[in-house]
Amino acid sequence: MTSYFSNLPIIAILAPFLGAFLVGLMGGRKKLLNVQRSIAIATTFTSFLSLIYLIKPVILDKYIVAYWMGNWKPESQWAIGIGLEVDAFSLFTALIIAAACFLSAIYSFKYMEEDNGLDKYYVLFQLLSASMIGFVLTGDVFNMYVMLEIMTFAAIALTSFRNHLYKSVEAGFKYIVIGSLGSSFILLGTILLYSQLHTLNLAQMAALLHGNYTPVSILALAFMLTGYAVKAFMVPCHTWPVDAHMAAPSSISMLLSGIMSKTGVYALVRILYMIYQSTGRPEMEFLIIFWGTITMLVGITMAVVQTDFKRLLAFSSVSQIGYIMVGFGVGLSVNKGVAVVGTMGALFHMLNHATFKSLLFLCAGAVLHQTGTTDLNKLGGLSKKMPYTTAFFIIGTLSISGIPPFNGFVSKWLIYQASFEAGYAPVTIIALMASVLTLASLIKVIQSVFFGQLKEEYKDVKEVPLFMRIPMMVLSAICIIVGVVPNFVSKYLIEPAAFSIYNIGNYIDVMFEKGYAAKMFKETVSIPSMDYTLAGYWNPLSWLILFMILLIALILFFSFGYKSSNNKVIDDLINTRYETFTGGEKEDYNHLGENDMFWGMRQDFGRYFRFIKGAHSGVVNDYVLWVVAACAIVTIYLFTLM
Amino acid sequence: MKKFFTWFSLTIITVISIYVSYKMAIMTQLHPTYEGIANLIVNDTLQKTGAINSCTAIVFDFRGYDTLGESFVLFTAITGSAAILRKYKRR
Amino acid sequence: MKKNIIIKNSIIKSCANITLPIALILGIYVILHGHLSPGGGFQGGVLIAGAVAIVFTAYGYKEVLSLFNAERAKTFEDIGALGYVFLGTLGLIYGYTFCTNVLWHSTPGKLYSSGTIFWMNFAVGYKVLAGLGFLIIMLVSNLYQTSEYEDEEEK
Amino acid sequence: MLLNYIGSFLIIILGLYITIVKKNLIKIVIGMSLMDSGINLLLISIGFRQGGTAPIFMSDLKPGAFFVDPVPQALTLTSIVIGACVTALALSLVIKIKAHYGSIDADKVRRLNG
Repeated sequence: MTSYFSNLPIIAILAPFLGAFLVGLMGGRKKLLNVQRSIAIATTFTSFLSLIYLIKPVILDKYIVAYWMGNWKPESQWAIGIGLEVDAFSLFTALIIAAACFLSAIYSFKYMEEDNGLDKYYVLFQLLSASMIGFVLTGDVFNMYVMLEIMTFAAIALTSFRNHLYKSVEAGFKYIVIGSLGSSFILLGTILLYSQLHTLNLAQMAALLHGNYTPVSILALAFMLTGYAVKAFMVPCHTWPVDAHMAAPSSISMLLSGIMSKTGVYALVRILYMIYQSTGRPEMEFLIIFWGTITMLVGITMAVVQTDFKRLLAFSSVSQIGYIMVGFGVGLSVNKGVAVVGTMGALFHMLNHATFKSLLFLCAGAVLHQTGTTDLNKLGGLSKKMPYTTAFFIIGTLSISGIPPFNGFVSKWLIYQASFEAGYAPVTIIALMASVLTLASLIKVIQSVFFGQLKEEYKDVKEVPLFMRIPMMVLSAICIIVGVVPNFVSKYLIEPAAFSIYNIGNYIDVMFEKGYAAKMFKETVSIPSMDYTLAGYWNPLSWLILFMILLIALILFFSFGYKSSNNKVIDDLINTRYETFTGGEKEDYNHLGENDMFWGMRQDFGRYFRFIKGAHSGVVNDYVLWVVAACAIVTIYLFTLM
Repeated sequence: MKKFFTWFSLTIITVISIYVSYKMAIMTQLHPTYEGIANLIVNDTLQKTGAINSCTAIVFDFRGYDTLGESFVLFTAITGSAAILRKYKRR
Repeated sequence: MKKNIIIKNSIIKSCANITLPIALILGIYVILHGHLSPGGGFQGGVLIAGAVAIVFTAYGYKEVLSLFNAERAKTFEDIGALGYVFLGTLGLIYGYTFCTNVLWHSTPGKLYSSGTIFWMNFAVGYKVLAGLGFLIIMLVSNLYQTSEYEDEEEK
Repeated sequence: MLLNYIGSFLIIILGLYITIVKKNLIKIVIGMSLMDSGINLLLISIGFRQGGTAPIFMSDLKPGAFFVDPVPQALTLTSIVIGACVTALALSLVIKIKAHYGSIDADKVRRLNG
């Protein structure tokens, strides 16, 4: 209930910033390179540590840290300064971010040793980490925008860091066009809100906007939703991350996919749950669930047809964001018991996605570092040469596809349950399908990268050095531990975060004074009654059996699909891979890899796949058009229904 | 298809934004002077910060943390440009 | 290799000779009087960094390289940013929160008034002039490099 | 202020139109920059009040004079700097794209597709 004063949040934000300037001051001297690396590790660790010290007051004792910049406390109940506000949800996201940045800093120690200009890499890396932490800890809408811009620019520059590759530069350009379009939408929404409410503080906006919707604020909502959807990879705006993840160095892909998408999700949750207080609005619930489902479906179907390792992982990360958004969409439901399950599932999936997607990207980076390519058609049989990486990758695969002993199962189960109980049964079915397809697409990767026959040119490949293995080890340990003791994690991390999302009145009161929220809402704000009875009601063993049955059914489906299409007259003559199967062995060994594992399915749904692949045309203008069209559609939807 | 979507979305946004600007103009007419945080800031500038220019007082004092972020944006962009334009060499 | 991107003639040169000192002095004035008159650190810094652009337009690339040291400009930018962070941290040292306006406050209207605001203006101005100057030098120097890539595979 | 709001929205939409339709990468950057300008204009217009003066405590202020809203002006400063940064980064990327692809046509810069 009461606020809590602490300097730790600002230390967590400023440590990497200061580190960035120190590294910049050293310049590109080769002697100091190890010092620069150590500074990056030390500063990210400092911010992680200072956030860990906040766990006790914020998560266990349920205080909220309110920190007014420049000592400008609110006067006459108007927030004149900028305030940092750390509640359990912010701290939860910030902890994920800081931990991942720390692991990524360790990983870059060896991974980035072959590039030049490493001082710039570390400057940008620390700016990226600091701005992400600053983004989630702040309580001011405009400050969120500023931090978002630092984040975007640092991420763009890091995406194009290996600028001798054409793909890095192209991905960077697409990123900056679409990313700054999203940022412009966010700024537009922010200033429209300012014109109505004359404040920039998050808590005060929530207090003033309660029951006070006007066309101005609805247009602002549409712009902000689209803008943050760009940052969170929601579907019509998901085109930049795919290119960026593919082109960036893997230590950065990990941050982009595992962590930066979470900042977009965080902002969407803050907007929907806090500023606009849409809890209990069925139209908003439907919008978010529908959007999440589309994201899930398009992401995973695109992932199945990819032939590049990192691009496939990027598309699958788009589909995972769909799961998270479905969870948060259910969280807006009127039915409190179901809503809590949805929110908890989404929060749990945020944590889990950060761990297993980071793990998968680090494995991809390990393969890239040792072999020099991520093309699935060129790789093969690395399991004997890189046993640790193979093991970590299999752990990641099983987690992401929700196989019971691992962590993905817990969160996915919560989301299935929530969406089913909220009355969205088709969404549950699509989510199950997407989960199976995730497993399928990653099995394809395992098949064509780690198993199969070793190719000639990779005879001398070695296991990655220890510095790169440590982060992977930590992440896979987290995957297993969270999967084994989900109740512990859910009790001490997820439940406080979910509670703080719903406890708007307290969030506002802490920033201003006791009773301010009740005064503005013109009604008493009750502490939300959280009903956790539905959450965690599952039986892993029976679900394992069900999953086995599903898997067997899928295998049968694919084998039948393959046989039936084998007899068809194939109109797609350009597909030369077909010859591998009909015209004998093309290579001296039959390498059952690449896309051919799902050849039958691709043939059966050929029209859909051709359409969706053609839609991702690679032209920047089209991608911009998608974002603008999404904005227009959201605008129409909100104006007709609100 | 592309043309249709272009004109459709741009028309929608234009129409709705003109409607919203109309509403905003009405809102501003209701309050001929500023209100909210601006009111307090203008009243307190001289006593509390000692800066004659309220705009600078906001930029460097009330919202000094934003300016910190802003200068970091510039720093990031410049370092980023330097990183992008550098000559790539392999060790 | 495009050598003559800008045609240098005497009109541009003499105009530059007149405008350059004015731009520099105006920039310094705007930075110093940020809390008293319209303007501030950013605006003044941009004005001063415009000097690089003026020198480039009038005298060409080689003169820019001989006058300005790009590496040093980069270092100065770091120093400016660190200075800003240090001024913000003064608030913590005095026992308030980050970015608090401490130091002395004399009569409003004097040059040395308004506490940290004056020094923050200075730090930001310094940072911006160094940073933007560096940016212009870098972009200009890229016009004179021809680099063709044959799109090698990774690594 | 109706005209200002509509005008700035139209500039934003013009910027969007340029980014969607024009195929030259430099023109796309110009479109983004135009959008930023539109947003800055909107921001300034939101702060404007009829009859207000610049927010500086001059000695020759008439009694009854009042300032325009200074907060959006401070925000505009940030927004302008960010717009300039977008342009700088995007242009340096265009330089690199030209070096790699030999072209700045958006239809040719599409090797990452599907």
